[in-house]
Amino acid sequence: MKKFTKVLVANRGEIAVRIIQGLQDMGIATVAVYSEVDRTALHVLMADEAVFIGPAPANESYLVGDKVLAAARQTGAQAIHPGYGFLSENGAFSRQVEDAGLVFIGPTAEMMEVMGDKLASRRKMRASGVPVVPGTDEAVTDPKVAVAIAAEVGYPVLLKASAGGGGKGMRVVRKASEMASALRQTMGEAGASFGNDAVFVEKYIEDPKHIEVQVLGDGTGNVVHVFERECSVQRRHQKVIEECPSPSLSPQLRQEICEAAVQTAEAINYRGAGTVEFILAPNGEFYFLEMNTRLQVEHPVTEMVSGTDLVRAMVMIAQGDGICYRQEDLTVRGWALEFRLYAEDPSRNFAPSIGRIEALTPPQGPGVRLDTGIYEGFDVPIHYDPMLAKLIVWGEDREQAIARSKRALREFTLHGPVHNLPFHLWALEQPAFVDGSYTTSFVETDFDAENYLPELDTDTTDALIAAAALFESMRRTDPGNDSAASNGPSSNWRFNARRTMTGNR
Amino acid sequence: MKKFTKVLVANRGEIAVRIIQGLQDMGIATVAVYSEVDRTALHVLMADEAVFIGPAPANESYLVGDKVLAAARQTGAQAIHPGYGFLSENGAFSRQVEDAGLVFIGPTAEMMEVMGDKLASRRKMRASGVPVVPGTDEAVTDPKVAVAIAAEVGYPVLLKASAGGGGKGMRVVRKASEMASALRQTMGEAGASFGNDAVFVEKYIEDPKHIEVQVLGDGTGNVVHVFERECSVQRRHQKVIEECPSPSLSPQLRQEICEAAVQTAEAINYRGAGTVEFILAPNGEFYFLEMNTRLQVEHPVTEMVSGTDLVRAMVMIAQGDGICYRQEDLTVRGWALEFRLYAEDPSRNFAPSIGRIEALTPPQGPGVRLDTGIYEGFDVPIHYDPMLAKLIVWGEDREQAIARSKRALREFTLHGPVHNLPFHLWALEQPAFVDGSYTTSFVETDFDAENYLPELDTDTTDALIAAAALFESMRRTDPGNDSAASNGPSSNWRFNARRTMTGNR
Amino acid sequence: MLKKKYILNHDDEQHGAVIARDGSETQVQVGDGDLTPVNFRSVLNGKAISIRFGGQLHLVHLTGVGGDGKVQATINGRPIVLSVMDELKAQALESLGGGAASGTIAADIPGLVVEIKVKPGQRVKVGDPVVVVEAMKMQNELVTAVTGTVASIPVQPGDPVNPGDALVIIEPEVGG
Amino acid sequence: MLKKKYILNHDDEQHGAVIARDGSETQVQVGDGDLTPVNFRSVLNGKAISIRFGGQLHLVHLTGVGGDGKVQATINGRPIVLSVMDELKAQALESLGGGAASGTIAADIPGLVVEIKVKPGQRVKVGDPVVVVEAMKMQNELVTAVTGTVASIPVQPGDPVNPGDALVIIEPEVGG
Repeated sequence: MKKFTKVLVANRGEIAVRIIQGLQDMGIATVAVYSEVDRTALHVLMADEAVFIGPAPANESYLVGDKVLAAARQTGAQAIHPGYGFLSENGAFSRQVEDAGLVFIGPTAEMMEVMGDKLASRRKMRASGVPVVPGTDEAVTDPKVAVAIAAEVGYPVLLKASAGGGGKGMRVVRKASEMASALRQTMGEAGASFGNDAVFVEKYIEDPKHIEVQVLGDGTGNVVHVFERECSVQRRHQKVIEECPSPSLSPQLRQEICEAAVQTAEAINYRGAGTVEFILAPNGEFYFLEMNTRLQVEHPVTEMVSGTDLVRAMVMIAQGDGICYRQEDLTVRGWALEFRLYAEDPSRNFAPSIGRIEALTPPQGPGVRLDTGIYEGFDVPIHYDPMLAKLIVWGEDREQAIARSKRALREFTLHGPVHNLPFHLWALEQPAFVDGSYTTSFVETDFDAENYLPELDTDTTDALIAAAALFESMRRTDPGNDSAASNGPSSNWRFNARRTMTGNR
Repeated sequence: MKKFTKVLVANRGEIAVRIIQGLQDMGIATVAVYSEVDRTALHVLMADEAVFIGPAPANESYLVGDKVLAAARQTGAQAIHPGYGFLSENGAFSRQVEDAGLVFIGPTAEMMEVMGDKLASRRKMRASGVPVVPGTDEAVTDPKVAVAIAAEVGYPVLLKASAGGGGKGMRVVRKASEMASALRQTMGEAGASFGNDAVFVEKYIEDPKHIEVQVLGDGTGNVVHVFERECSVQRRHQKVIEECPSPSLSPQLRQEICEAAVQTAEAINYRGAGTVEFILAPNGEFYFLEMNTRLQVEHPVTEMVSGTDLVRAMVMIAQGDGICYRQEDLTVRGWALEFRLYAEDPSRNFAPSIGRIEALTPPQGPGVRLDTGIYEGFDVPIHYDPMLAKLIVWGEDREQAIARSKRALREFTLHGPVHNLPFHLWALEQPAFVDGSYTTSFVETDFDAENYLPELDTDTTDALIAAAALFESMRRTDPGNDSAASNGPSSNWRFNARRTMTGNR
Repeated sequence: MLKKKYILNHDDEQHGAVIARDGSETQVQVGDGDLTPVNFRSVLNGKAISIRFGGQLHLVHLTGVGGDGKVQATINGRPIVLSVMDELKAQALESLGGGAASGTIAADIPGLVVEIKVKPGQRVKVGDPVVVVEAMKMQNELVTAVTGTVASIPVQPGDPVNPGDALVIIEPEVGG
Repeated sequence: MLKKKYILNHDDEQHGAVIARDGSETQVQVGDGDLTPVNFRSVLNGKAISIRFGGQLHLVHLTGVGGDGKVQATINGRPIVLSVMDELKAQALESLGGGAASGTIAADIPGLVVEIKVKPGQRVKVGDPVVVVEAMKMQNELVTAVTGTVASIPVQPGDPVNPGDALVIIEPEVGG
């Protein structure tokens, strides 16, 4: 296949920026698409071309396959990279792109569809010898059958909608007497939410860890894994901190879980970059959870420790160049942590925030990578995910990665929307995080929204008060330029400060 | 030895910032020192404490050992990291620090002194079996002796002051008839410049490559190397682009040269981080040039490919923890390039520039590291080296590192002083750079100051002209805020642009 | 000597600070402390102040947001929102009852009004939910900080609102 | 419709550009081209313009430096200094002889005057060195761009100078 010379990025925010950078690093021209409110978004500024695809709501722009495909045709792009979210796991879109003679940088529709159906993927995995959570592989409609299965696997059990996802369509059942009504409710919800009321029963694993494995497949059965990530720091079923490698795996367990992921991808002749998610039970057993058939938000931690470029790998597979890594050449070096920077308020149950980025100082120096979708002056729109950027920090070992992360988070200033940088600083101080024992219930159990911020010491408080008073005093005496003072030229600020910071000697 | 809890950084600019970051990454408190013009320099802002040490001229502040030592005592710092330049290779200062009961993070005065004397280090190296450039090991005063040596090693030869350095105190002699006057002049200059008129004769290697090897020693004879760097892109005898590994070495030559560096450091029981510099002749022979007994400007390229932290390694050695790496654990992964960002004008023979940093957009994303000493609004002082920052770019291979570097350099915006980012973009396009064949005469031979910038194509030129006219039109119509418009709030800018960038559909 | 007192509010705490200027020297008094010379510099294009306190250097990033002395600060990685105003203004505000909880429920983030849970004339108690605003697919229920009677409701379900927009106005009860 | 012509100078090239505004639409004419609608946005807090030209998007970083329409621009990693002024101002300057090379040798970087190579009354030719300024340990020799007679020398060796400071003023010869 010929090399791509122009690729359309069907996404927005930090992942669109990262993909554009990856394409630029390959010398490929880039096309962005944007909605009404994203006219000045960073991904638009960075692309070589940009096509307007509709109003702000995603279902009128970023989710409309026809518009995205038309933009690709209009600009002469040979391929479309979907990023994550939006159209990335939409089989119909993948098919539509291929039917139009363009290349979808990702798996086929069939691969997405088998992995999007929990019952189908369970059956497939069990047949391939990948451990799945004990339970049924068939939809259950009769409460008696459900009770019989529960008796076999042991309570508590989980009723799960086959078409569910993102924490929706699930219900925990702790005893037989609850089964009938729970099954009725779950089926009802599943039918209403997903148009498919198939529900099955599996053992409910309490307090697990979330471990996932990065894989790359060429579509003809060749698969390599690029090690695991641990993503157990979650709030509202969404990851906030990820790390690579996982602090929870012995070398043997790592090998087993990575091999299970390869088996999973091989079972469907997977093509592209994908992530096989597992839950790791407190007893050390792990079970297949689902496969995400796309680039993952947290892919940079894998890149940092393995020295790979997953976007390049995806583009090369889509070009027909095969997998650019051999399993035996892939190694883990050091440790990487990723911190998702969300516009949200940790002290108010992580409620989303919004607004103009008034001030932004990104951290710099050794071990620091920032994948960002914002800039000073950008208005964060209300319509999309509140993730603004990702700070990824690499260290020679986990201890150094944690220490560097604290430094980088303290160097990082963001004014405007309320954000979760203080949450990350909190997490890095928690014993369960430091020793790696944290599970998916970490935030729920350990996070006290009212008191998570450490007291400032007296000197720091006094310095803050004095600085704020000085700031106000300078702002008010700044002649004729009241409101804009904070952005004004620094000469206005120095009127009598020039000689005040005298030395100690 | 006890762990340090507070360390003074006796430097300024990007290296002071990088060392402060490294100390923060170890949980060690930091003390900065600053001169009059550096009151608001970045290294001062980042440190926990800062001590004023005098007027702007370095010989009244950063070069005054007494003042730096007093600052360390006053703040209770247990050790001093000298960075590079300033006091870093000053044996008297190292001795003074140790005599005061503090720790100098670097080698002993004796090690610096033997390596600071070219004749002494030549003798030492020859005795240790490290290849040195053919020539004498003794000072020459008689032209007849010099002519005899030249006849033996072959013309051209180099007359070199034993105490010289930085490209000073050297003279090429191409035939016997030039020898007498050249020797007289070189001795005269050496006496006047260095207070030591010892001069020796060695073969002049034309068009060499500059290869250097990073070493770490524990002071008791244990030494590891952290591979080589190539630093042949130089202007005015100063490096501007460095890379690790070198594109010029076969695996065997790499092993030989790295072993020679280890031998060099072992010969003096070297302590700390050091760099052994070699010249590589066109015929593949390499020769010891000198050893820099300090952290090198270009150390980040080594860190990026070897996954090490050389500042941490230095601090640990100084603490008595020994070398934190075993030779067999050190490996090369990928390729790193460093671009020194100088405030200088490539089109005017790299004349230094100066001024306020008016606008600064650092590059972000995968593979990019920025070690910086500046920020928006900082006034670059006239008194020191014009290096502002270093952009370090890592790639899986040299090709990717070059492609990423182009992307990062294009993302990097700096307004204020004239700078050399366009020079770097030029270098990355040159055949001699791309194929790795460049030598230290690369800039002299290939760089055409008048015509090095590629022509802008018509569309780009038109876009630039239109944008500048639009900028001016908005600036002038911005009511009552004429001069500050470029920093003003964006609302002033949007008066009728909001609806103009309509889509193509 | 030019001397001015500032009142700072952060969460529920109030702090006083005096800034005194005399030619090139600046002195600061925080709370009950003494008026002492202070070493500080405005840096980062006026976006931060580097200040020496208790032997340490502190870099305080500061951004003026909106009017009324609202300031966003970051110190050592901790973002903090303060209000800062000079004493006269603070006193004027206090005499207007600005010190008490407000009877106006306003939007704090941009969003869509999804549901209004009260009617004009209805009596509400502190903590009662009054309106639901949706932003980024999250529903945020806003509660009243005063006890009183709903005076007016300037918005309707489906209205887009911006921060500061009044959503429900409550007439506080005397002593409420 | 509001229409205004701008004159841009870069190196020795001069370009004209017309900006026309009509309500919400902006049109631009570059050089001899047609007046055509332009898609552009001011971005990055007013520090850059994103503009569509020839099917491509160009991000042009722009900083106004000093007065007189001097603008620093960066496009695709290339920094460029331009002067931009409206036509009337450009014409006024030209009638004052601003179009010809200046007889004033000014400092272009801050530094120390090290040596003055001419004396008042001395005749100089284009390219003659007239003054040496040291900055960052580099000596920079400045030459005259006109032929003429040295009128005055406002500085002495040892003086610190800033960019724009006049160092040597030369009365150009007629036709020089």
